[in-house]
Amino acid sequence: MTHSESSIPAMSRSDINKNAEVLLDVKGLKTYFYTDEGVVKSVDGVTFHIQRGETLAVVGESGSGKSVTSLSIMRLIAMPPGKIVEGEILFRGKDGVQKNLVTASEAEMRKIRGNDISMIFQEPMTSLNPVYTVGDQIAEAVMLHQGKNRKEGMEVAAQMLELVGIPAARKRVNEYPHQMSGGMRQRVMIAMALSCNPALLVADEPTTALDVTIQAQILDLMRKLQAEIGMSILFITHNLGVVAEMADRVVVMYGGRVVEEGEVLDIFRAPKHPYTMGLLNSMPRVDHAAVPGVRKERLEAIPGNVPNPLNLPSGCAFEPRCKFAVPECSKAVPALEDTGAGHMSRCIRWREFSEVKA
Amino acid sequence: MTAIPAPPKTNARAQSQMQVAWGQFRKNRLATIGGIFIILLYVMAIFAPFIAPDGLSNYSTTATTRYHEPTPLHIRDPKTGRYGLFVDKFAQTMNPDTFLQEFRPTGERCPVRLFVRGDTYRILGIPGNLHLFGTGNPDCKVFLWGAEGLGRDLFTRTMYASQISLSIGVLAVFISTIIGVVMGALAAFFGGWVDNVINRLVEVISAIPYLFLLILLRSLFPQDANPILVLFLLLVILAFISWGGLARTVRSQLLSVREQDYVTAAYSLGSSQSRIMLRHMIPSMTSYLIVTLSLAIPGTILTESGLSFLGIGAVEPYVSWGTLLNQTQDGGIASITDRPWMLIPGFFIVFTVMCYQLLGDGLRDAFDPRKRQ
Amino acid sequence: MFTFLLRRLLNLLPTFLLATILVFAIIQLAPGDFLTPAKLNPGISQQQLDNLAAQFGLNKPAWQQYFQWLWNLLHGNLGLSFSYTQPVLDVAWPRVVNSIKLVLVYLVLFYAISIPLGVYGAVRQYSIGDRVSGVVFYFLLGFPSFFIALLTIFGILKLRQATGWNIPMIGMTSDGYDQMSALGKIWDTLKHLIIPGLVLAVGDVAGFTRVLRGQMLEYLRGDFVRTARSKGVPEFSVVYKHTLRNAIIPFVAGIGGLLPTLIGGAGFVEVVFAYPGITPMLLDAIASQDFYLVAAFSILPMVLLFIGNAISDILLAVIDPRIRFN
Amino acid sequence: MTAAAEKTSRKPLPAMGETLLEVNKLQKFFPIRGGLLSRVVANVQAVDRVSFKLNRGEVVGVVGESGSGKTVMGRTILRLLEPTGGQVIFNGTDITRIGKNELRDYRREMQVIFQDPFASLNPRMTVSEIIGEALQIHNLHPGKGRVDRIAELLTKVGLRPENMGRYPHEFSGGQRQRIGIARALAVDPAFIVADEPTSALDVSIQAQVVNLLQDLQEELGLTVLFIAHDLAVVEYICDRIIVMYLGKIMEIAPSRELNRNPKHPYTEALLSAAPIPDPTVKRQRIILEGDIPSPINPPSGCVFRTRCRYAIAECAQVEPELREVTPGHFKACIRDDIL
Amino acid sequence: APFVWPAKWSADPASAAKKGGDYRESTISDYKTINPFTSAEARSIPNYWMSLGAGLFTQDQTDDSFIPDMAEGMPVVSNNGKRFVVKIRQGMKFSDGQAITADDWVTTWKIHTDDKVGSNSYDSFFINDKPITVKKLDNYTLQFDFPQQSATAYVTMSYTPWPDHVFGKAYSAGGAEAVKKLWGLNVNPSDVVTAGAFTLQSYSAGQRAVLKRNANFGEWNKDSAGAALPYLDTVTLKIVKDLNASLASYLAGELDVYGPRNADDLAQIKKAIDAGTLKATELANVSPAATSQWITFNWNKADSPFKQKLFRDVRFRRAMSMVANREAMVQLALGGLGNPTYYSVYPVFKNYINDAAPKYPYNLAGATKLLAQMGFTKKGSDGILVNAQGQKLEFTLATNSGNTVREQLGRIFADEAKKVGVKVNFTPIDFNVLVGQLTSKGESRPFDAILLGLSGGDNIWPFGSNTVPCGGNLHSYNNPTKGDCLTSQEQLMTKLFFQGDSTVDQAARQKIGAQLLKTEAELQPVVYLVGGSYHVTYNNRLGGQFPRNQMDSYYGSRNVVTTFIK
Ligand SMILES: Nc1ncnc2c1ncn2[C@@H]1O[C@H](COP(=O)(O)OP(=O)(O)OP(=O)(O)O)[C@@H](O)[C@H]1O
Ligand SMILES: Nc1ncnc2c1ncn2[C@@H]1O[C@H](COP(=O)(O)OP(=O)(O)OP(=O)(O)O)[C@@H](O)[C@H]1O
Ligand SMILES: [Mg+2]
Ligand SMILES: [Mg+2]
Repeated sequence: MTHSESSIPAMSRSDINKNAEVLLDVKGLKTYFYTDEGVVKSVDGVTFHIQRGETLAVVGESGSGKSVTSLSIMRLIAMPPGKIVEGEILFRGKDGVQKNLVTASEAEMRKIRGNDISMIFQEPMTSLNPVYTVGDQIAEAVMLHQGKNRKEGMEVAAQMLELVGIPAARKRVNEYPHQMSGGMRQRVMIAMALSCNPALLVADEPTTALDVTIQAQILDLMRKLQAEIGMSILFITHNLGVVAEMADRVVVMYGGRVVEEGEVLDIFRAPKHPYTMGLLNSMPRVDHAAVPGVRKERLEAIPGNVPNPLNLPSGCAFEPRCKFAVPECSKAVPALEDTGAGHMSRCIRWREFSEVKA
Repeated sequence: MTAIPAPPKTNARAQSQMQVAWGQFRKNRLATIGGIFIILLYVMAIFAPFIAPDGLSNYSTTATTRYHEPTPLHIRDPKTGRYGLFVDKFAQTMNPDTFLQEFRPTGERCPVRLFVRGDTYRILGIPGNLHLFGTGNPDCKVFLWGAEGLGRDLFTRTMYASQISLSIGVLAVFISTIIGVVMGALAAFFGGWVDNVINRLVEVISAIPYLFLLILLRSLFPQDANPILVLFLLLVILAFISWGGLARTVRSQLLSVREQDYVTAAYSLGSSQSRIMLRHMIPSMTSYLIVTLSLAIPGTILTESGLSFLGIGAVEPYVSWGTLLNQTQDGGIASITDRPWMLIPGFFIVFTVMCYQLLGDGLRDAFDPRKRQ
Repeated sequence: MFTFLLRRLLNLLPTFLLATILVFAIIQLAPGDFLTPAKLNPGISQQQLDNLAAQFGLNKPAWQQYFQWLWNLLHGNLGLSFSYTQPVLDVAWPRVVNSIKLVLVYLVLFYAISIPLGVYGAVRQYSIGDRVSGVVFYFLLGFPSFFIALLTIFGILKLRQATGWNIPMIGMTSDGYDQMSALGKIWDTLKHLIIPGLVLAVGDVAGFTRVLRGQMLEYLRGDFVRTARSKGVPEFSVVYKHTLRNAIIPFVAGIGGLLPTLIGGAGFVEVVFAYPGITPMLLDAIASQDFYLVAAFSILPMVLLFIGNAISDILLAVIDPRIRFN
Repeated sequence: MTAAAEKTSRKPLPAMGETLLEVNKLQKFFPIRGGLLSRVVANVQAVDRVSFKLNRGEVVGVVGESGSGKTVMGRTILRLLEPTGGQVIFNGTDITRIGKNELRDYRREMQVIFQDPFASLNPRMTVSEIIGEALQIHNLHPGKGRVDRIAELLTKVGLRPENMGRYPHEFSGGQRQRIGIARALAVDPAFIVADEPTSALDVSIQAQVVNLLQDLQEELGLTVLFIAHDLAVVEYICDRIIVMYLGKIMEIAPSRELNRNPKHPYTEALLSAAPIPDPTVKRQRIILEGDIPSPINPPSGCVFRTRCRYAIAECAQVEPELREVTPGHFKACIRDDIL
Repeated sequence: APFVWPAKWSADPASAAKKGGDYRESTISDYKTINPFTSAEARSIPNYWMSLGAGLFTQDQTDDSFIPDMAEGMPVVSNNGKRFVVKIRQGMKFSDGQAITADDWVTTWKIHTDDKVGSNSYDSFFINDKPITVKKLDNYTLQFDFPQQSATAYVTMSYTPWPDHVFGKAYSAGGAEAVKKLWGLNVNPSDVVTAGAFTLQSYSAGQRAVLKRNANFGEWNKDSAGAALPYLDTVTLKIVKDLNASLASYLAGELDVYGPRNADDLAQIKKAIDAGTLKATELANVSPAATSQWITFNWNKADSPFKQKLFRDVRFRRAMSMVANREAMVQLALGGLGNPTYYSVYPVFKNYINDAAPKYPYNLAGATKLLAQMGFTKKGSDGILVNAQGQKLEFTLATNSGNTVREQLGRIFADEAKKVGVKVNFTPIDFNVLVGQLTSKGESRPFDAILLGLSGGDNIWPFGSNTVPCGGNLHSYNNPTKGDCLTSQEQLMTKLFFQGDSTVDQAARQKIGAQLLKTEAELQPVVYLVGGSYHVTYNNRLGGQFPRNQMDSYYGSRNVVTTFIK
């Protein structure tokens, strides 16, 4: 039983050096899928960067291209039907050399994967290979990247399991995924991802499939580990609550594009894109008890449906659902504009929103 | 009220499961080719008596044509210089030195014409005597693909054989599918001892070597029973044996469908068991069944040839590709070296099985929701 | 595991009894008996026929014969073969061993061909190789096995005549087998087994390969494969270590049922290749209505089914840890 | 309302605010078989002696972790699963005792909406067939009227009637959920079990469906048992909330009360675990260690004690009763000295 | 004194013979046992291979006469030709070195005649249920007592003696059961003892049996040059279930002999010989085969008086013989290699063929005439003859399914019959069913007509004991409950059969046979169709086969005892 204080990471948000080194720089990334029905422009010109030690959250609706972006970074897009058609992914690995992951060879990528950049996935139940022990699976990465033998690998695995707080870790390295609960498995995933001390951890909705209580455990753990290891995290989610707890900066995606980007406080306090606003408003909040009188009788929903990725509107992708839409919006894709202090928005009416929100 | 969300504008066509599958299927070129050839084969089978120049069992006891070579079709008569399709009349002698049947043109020529009158037949009950091609002369026939051991035209026999080979597989599989589905459904639906008994039954039947079962069962049928009916029943029995698997699959499939939310929804609406069975559970099997069927039919065609190998396949005066191939097999090496045309029925089996496999594969992919975006 | 196997055995008992009754019933219903061919022999008198019928117990009512047999069976006695006048087990056992040898070689060849092919088809989906191998093996699938066997024998004969190589054509061992060294014997048998084994295997490759390919495709898209890739695991390892072992699981579960059908299914090939396996003997036994021999061969699949299921349960537990714990 | 005519033939419902449904010591165990003879060796105690009342017109939420028995309870109440024990008294009738035919009549009164909008619609049926099936079974609106009724229902849930001829896979998740709702409404039920109807939906769509449900409930005076594992959603729509853990009820309270003033340690932990979409809020978080125990072999005494930070030795001995601590606020915890 | 194998039996001079080597042959069915008393197959290991050269007398294929083999000389005959006293050679030894004495014959006889043993030779020791007795006069003298004169006395006496010290011992200790337990397939070969030229070396299930020379055999069996027999070291008998496989094996040189079945086989072998890939000799049409194919009509059809009358009418049966297009049958079903047959005696038994017996060869006009005499003058719309009562001339003809040749014969027969307006419903059925029908007894037997074939029998009295006499199992056309004859011809044939069977003098017997044959041909109860030809082929590494003119389907092409490898 722990009653953890709201964990104060060693390197809290405010400590982040604004001029810290850029670890990953994604520029104009376009990843398309060529399907029978047509070209799915899943990621259509995404640009963002992550600094060393920072947590960047990517939020957005289902199908907005979050996973494809992360898989593009790992170069794990199935080809065919997928293809990175344009853009650069610049990454500075442990060796200090900046590489463009879009053009790196497959062998180079294999060296980076699991070693410099690790990834954890949404589904802890299916993301582990059911026929190997968790120890084996953790050790595999260690053996691959650190030239260790199996025995040493298993030793590291046990240590990692201990690190992520699995009780009786020495015993459990020899267990199989199905012997563990979802929360445990997600811990194993994290242990595996961290086993080679990566510079960047890509977490694609790591807690979406988990119960709130387990989610809390995992988020807590991730924060603790980040503080210890000092890696950067690219945190993908569509849960704004999680974003609020985890992120330093936030990238909001919609229809394969970044629609807003900024410091987490700015995004929540003064969103500059109608989609972000809609998202914030449609979130039911459990904490209103602490803020009496906020309760709304109805949620403020975003009308309409998530757009069909095959057939995105020609202008602003959010225009059909936007209550602020003006005819202008459907003319052309709005540019991602800096609204000041690194807060970017892809809305032509962003200037009006500071007032609206205030 | 929230704004009524617009239904997606694209994809506006209402597509049924079948339509979707059809769309997917058409994209698979090999499968489409397989399907087209299957259709052609069946058309061929239906019109076999018309396509064939001769009657099924016609041969001569005077001018014997045992293992007649394929007769070359000539278009120009070297003597008269006239043009027109014709064949030579051959005389057969056995070379006492090589023991081979030798055919020498007699010099007589018989014109091959289209739509000639000849042997009478019935197609779908309609009598006729018109043949696509032929000489119209019973003493001087076209042996497009040579002749078999009694001197009967192999082309004709192959055509007629397709009727049995192609229909018996379908019919037997069809019937056994019904048995399999009903058994599986009963087991799934009633569970308990019914399930147990059916499972045991399936096990028992599949535990007995099927060769043995077939050979013995064959001898149980009354002697005057129509041999085709007997063969057909045997294949059904055989299919039933091998379809213990089907019953099991149906059972487990139905059990899993029963757990689906939409079935629960139907219960909660007050559906009766039979309604759920008919409206929800059985239709959920259709795509699976179509695919399994398309793969089981060629299996039965092959099995029939196996039965012929054991001498319990189609018997005179009926022929199937299996029996024809078995004659080839009986001839041993001689069939390959001295009369390779006897291999043609085998080619039909291979071809049909292959087409069915391609078709089945295509269907499987087409019905597989995972293969679709 | 043990209770599990025991339960399987218990489950098998009613099946077994039913099957024997069925076999007995059919044999009794079938016209004629073991002595029918003797009736056609101009040299055998009725007196002699009666003697023989009494000898084999064929003059007793069917149910008595059945219970007698069942009783003997419970005492580990499968009865006496009429035509061999020997205990059935002595007569049938060498054939069973031979068939198992063939089936083992078949299995090895079959998996050696179809696994790489299925994997290749999944990894290089829709490549030329995938399509060509698909069509070729579909083609072979369409051949009745007995016919491929004949073509093969012809091919070998021609090859032998052309080259003089001593390629084994039929049978299971060469002349002078008895004089060979132990290793020589194994090698000689293996040489004889490869071709029929291959003939059996190629007919089945298509089916299995296709399913394996589908299964592989499914797993290759799976989450844990993505995890493996994200660890930087080399592609070969992704395919063979991570994917194949999972994809193969459903087939392992099916091995149990495979064994009995294989023994029967190897049949025609055994006949054409003059291989001394079960089927040639079974066909003889059926033709001569050598009842106890037939009965033994119908128990055999059940024994094999049990053994096969046990093997696949064990194999399954080896490759799929999820099975081990419940 | 078109269905008014039929309604008269049914047993009249109690007045608004009166007890419509009473669940009494309801139990649902799933046997686990094993051993040589496939005997029952253990039971999954999915729902164990839960009792509560629902008033007509009320929306009551059920929350709890995955595996806590929410779905099983919902389905057992509707007798989609046969209860192992206990009673479900609907409008004065114990529906756990009645025969199949009689039950069919009660099916009209009680409906269910499912979590998974993909699995709950038969992919082979069109929307009109799906909704029409309900009408067909109970022979409602025969003939031409049926199409009108379907159109009406579709409009009610915010879909265009033109979509009637389409198949489920042509709709988005939110739209599919609406179809499911229309199906449930088709027979004019008095009581609906909504089993996590929004948890498979996007946040932006979730709000739409929550709003729709709320509207319909108000408009039709429905009684709703709203199952969710997300307290935040439940909070918005429900009058009262039931908190479940390992097949047992831990706490029942009006939603505002529960949120502000949880009396059970489990509720407290659950509330604190939910992330708050506000980066400025800093709060103390209670991390529940470990996972929910197995329902096959639940802990003795209080089932929550193994993860409870207030647990004392006594908790292992006594199974706490669900008792009223303040008016309308029930909890199953022996300690009153906490919270 | 040793038995000297006549030089005239071999095409090669004894001086050409070499010792050693392996002779390879194949068999289609597996061996069932090594026990001579339970063995039932024709060419079984104990009763053929291990009995080679072991019998009191042996038949000389040049003149069908019997000459002494294990017997010292011809027997002393007394008691009106019913008692034979035979002196056996001294110094003969079994393969295990034990002396062969009279006891061995007596024991062997005893065991064969014990009905609990179930020996296949049981019948041959009885004549009309009356036993033949064998007595030991002294260690080297045997006395055979026959209940009556017998044409086949020499055959009967020439049974193979099996060691008393093996079987006699077991028999006196454990009776029939003990004997039956001996020498199963898994017997230890060193326990197998024989008087014949070869003894068992090894057997592997379903694959092959290997026999090795009996070293002691050579002590009392010499070739004309005085060398010990047999020449061969071993005989390998391969079990090859498929005839195509055996042909392939022969073509590949893995077998020394092969029995060509038909023109296809001959052509394949010829081709290989011509191409030089196989060094072998091929002799086609050596003699007619010792088999028959026939159609029998059922006279016992109380349930269908019309058919009963029909089948009992000799004109009908003659007409049916005229319908059989034997020429076409030879051409089509036998590929041109065969002969029409008209009698029950196989053509290879030339001595018993009576050319004076009537034949009813293919003659559709003749058939039509005969049928018209019977009242079948009109044809119905379907082309089938009907009589005045409107009864159709139609019957069912069955044969066993799976036999291609018979199926073709039946087909041709039915097709030809149609030409004269007789509808033959030809149906191949299960063999066992067919035999059941054929051998059934009663006033109403369950078939119309059956097409079947027989083989077996000898050239001493080539009429079957259960075929010719009324009441016999295979008196297939007329077998009422009591087994009575229906016609005077049958009575005559029955009489002639027993007369011939007990006529020892060959010429007299042949005369009786000729009369029997003529009676049978006139009655025409069974319509004989065609017979195949016997072909011989062997690998040129073999020597010692019979001269060409001695080869036939009865005696075969060689004696393995005098066969050698070049
Ligand atoms: N293999 C593929 N083939 C075709 N389209 C694809 C493929 N993978 C992804 N897409 C499309 O790319 C788009 C973006 O998908 P992505 O998985 O990145 O969404 P997401 O933001 O991660 O959504 P979620 O929150 O549901 O995980 C979707 O429209 C999806 O249909
Ligand atoms: N058919 C069944 N057989 C056996 N156990 C079952 C069955 N259905 C449910 N259970 C068990 O009952 C317990 C309660 O399950 P239930 O589905 O009600 O949980 P839940 O609260 O709805 O969870 P979730 O939030 O994941 O939907 C679980 O432990 C589950 O494993
Ligand atoms: Mg995603
Ligand atoms: Mg649930």
